[in-house]
Amino acid sequence: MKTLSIVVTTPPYSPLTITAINYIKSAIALGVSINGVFFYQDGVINASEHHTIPNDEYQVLTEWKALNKNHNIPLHVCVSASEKRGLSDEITINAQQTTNINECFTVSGLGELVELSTSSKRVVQF
Amino acid sequence: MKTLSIVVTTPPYSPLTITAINYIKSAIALGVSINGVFFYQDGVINASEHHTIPNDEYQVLTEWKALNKNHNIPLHVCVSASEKRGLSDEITINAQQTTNINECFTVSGLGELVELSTSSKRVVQF
Amino acid sequence: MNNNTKHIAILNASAATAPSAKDALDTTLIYASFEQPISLFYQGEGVRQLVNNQDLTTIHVKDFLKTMSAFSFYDIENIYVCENSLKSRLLAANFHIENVQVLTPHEFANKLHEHQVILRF
Amino acid sequence: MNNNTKHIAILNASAATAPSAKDALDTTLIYASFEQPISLFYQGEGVRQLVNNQDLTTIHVKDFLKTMSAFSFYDIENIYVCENSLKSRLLAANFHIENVQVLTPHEFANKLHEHQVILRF
Amino acid sequence: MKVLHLLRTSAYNTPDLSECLATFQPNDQLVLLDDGCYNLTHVLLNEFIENNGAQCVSFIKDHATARAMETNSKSNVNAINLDTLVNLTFECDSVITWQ
Amino acid sequence: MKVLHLLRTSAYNTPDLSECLATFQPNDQLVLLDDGCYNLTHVLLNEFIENNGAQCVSFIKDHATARAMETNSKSNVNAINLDTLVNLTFECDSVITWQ
Repeated sequence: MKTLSIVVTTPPYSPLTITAINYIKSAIALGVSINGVFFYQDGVINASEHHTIPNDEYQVLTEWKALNKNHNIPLHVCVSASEKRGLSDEITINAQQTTNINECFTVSGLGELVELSTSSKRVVQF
Repeated sequence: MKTLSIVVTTPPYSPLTITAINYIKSAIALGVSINGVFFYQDGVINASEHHTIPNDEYQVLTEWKALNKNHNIPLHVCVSASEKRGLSDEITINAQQTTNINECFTVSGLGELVELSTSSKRVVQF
Repeated sequence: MNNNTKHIAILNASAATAPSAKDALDTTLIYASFEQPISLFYQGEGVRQLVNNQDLTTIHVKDFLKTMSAFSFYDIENIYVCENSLKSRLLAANFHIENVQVLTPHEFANKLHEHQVILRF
Repeated sequence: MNNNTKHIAILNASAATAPSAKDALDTTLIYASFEQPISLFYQGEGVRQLVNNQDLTTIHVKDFLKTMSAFSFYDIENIYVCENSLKSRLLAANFHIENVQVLTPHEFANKLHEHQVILRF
Repeated sequence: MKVLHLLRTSAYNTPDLSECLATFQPNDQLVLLDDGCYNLTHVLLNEFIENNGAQCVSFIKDHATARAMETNSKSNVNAINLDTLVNLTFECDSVITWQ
Repeated sequence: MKVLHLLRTSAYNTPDLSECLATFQPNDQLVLLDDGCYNLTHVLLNEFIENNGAQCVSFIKDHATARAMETNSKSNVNAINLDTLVNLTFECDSVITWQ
């Protein structure tokens, strides 16, 4: 069984992120099992609930959501990298607890990267 | 009259941003009038209401707020660069209109950069 | 807008695939639409923005380079490219827009020095 | 945690002042705390992380390099630096941590090839 | 062990290609993707190919086409797609991304 | 017109120093700040200083100290602080930031 984990460090507005998504899609089509995607550094911006990309451009968030929902790929965002960039699932707005991270993403610690590294045949950083 | 506008393109977690702040403080101390700071590219992350920096590290947001409040320096964040990074003063959470941009910052278009360029003796990009 | 017109230079240092290339173009068009005299400089990897026959749609990126054909509409006529940057990349002076002036590094530096505001992306 | 132990390499390519240097260190310490065999490689500008007498507090940056003195506590004993990267920067092998092994590019490449997971920051 | 090197930057902009080649060993594979395709005409890569042959170097065809590099390059490096890259990932023992 | 060049990156990592020097003219000023201080020992800068003298080059003292570069460098380039940099900003006619 070919298993793979992916580390994404590039933001949603970079073509480098499109490459990562297309690589994952190819891997799925070839029967590779994706154990998870770990978003680190600027990669965490992909998980932002509110980032907007013009309609006529590649919709990165839509693609990540589809990978999560249609292929059950866990999407982990690093908690410390997120907090540095204003992203959190525990923010308070108007005295209400809320989140600005899309629901398809799980806020995780770096320990999850260790788990993904040891449980997968290959780790590829994008 | 020495007038200056500053363009900041670096994020709050970069030492490059600390340099920009210290340069502005030096300019103020020397009697230079700062017409405004324009945050562009990753610079807009400085305006995030929710970005967190550990207590024992340099508090970039606190410094920007002080420059705005104590020295009346307008802090403009580029609207399109902000939206790409999930920052907006018109987001809807739980059916309520809200913002995730700190109140010391003004959401502006690139036209503001033109205004700052023409009204200042010098423009310095950081 | 105050009347103090400045000569603005946008120094392009990023390939077309870098997000900053689009930022530089947006900035250019805004200065132009506010009728500020603006010049474009392409140096280093920035020269790749001018190369003919690129097709960003192949990598699912919107082809914002097409917008550069509107430069003449915006009266953007000062477009300079560094000859050495082309040569070191084995690139011919074959561009997808008109009126690009290929300058020696010395001429390029001279032109750049005529501007009061210089932003580099 | 599953039992499939991997040999992990963190390849450091950024100077101490780059945010990614801190990210690399955080990642290193996590792998170590989960008792994964981990090796550190310093190449290119990354070698600057090891240079003695730096003082990041001068530029108001928290001196995270001090944390590197905890490497022995975490049993991180494989610390390699590329000799050519030092030489081309005119840097002496004068480091602020112990047990750093200066390797020729060939030895450096050999060691790197012993690892199944390689992350570069 | 056999390493798959993914190069995503231009050697005109970063030292990544040079640092990558410094760690390259005979059984390794080098794939140029994204801006790494700009290296197809770079002297460092061409010297490497002269000394080691072109069979250990590939580039992603779409990534080169997007950058008008496919026609610019005269080297006989393999044009591959992402499916081939996925297969290479498992044929090699580990991956280093130079970006 | 006199240009103030602010160099914030290391020539070991980016082509900024080389692109900066290509546009440099006799009355210009070059200030190394942030990682630009790493250039104090770089061959490109030292060649430039040999040909043009050290009086048109400065570095921010604190930025060099933080990086242990002040003692490493043997060039007699001016150590300045940010106040001096602000003054230079107005003594020159325009500013280019290389970062």
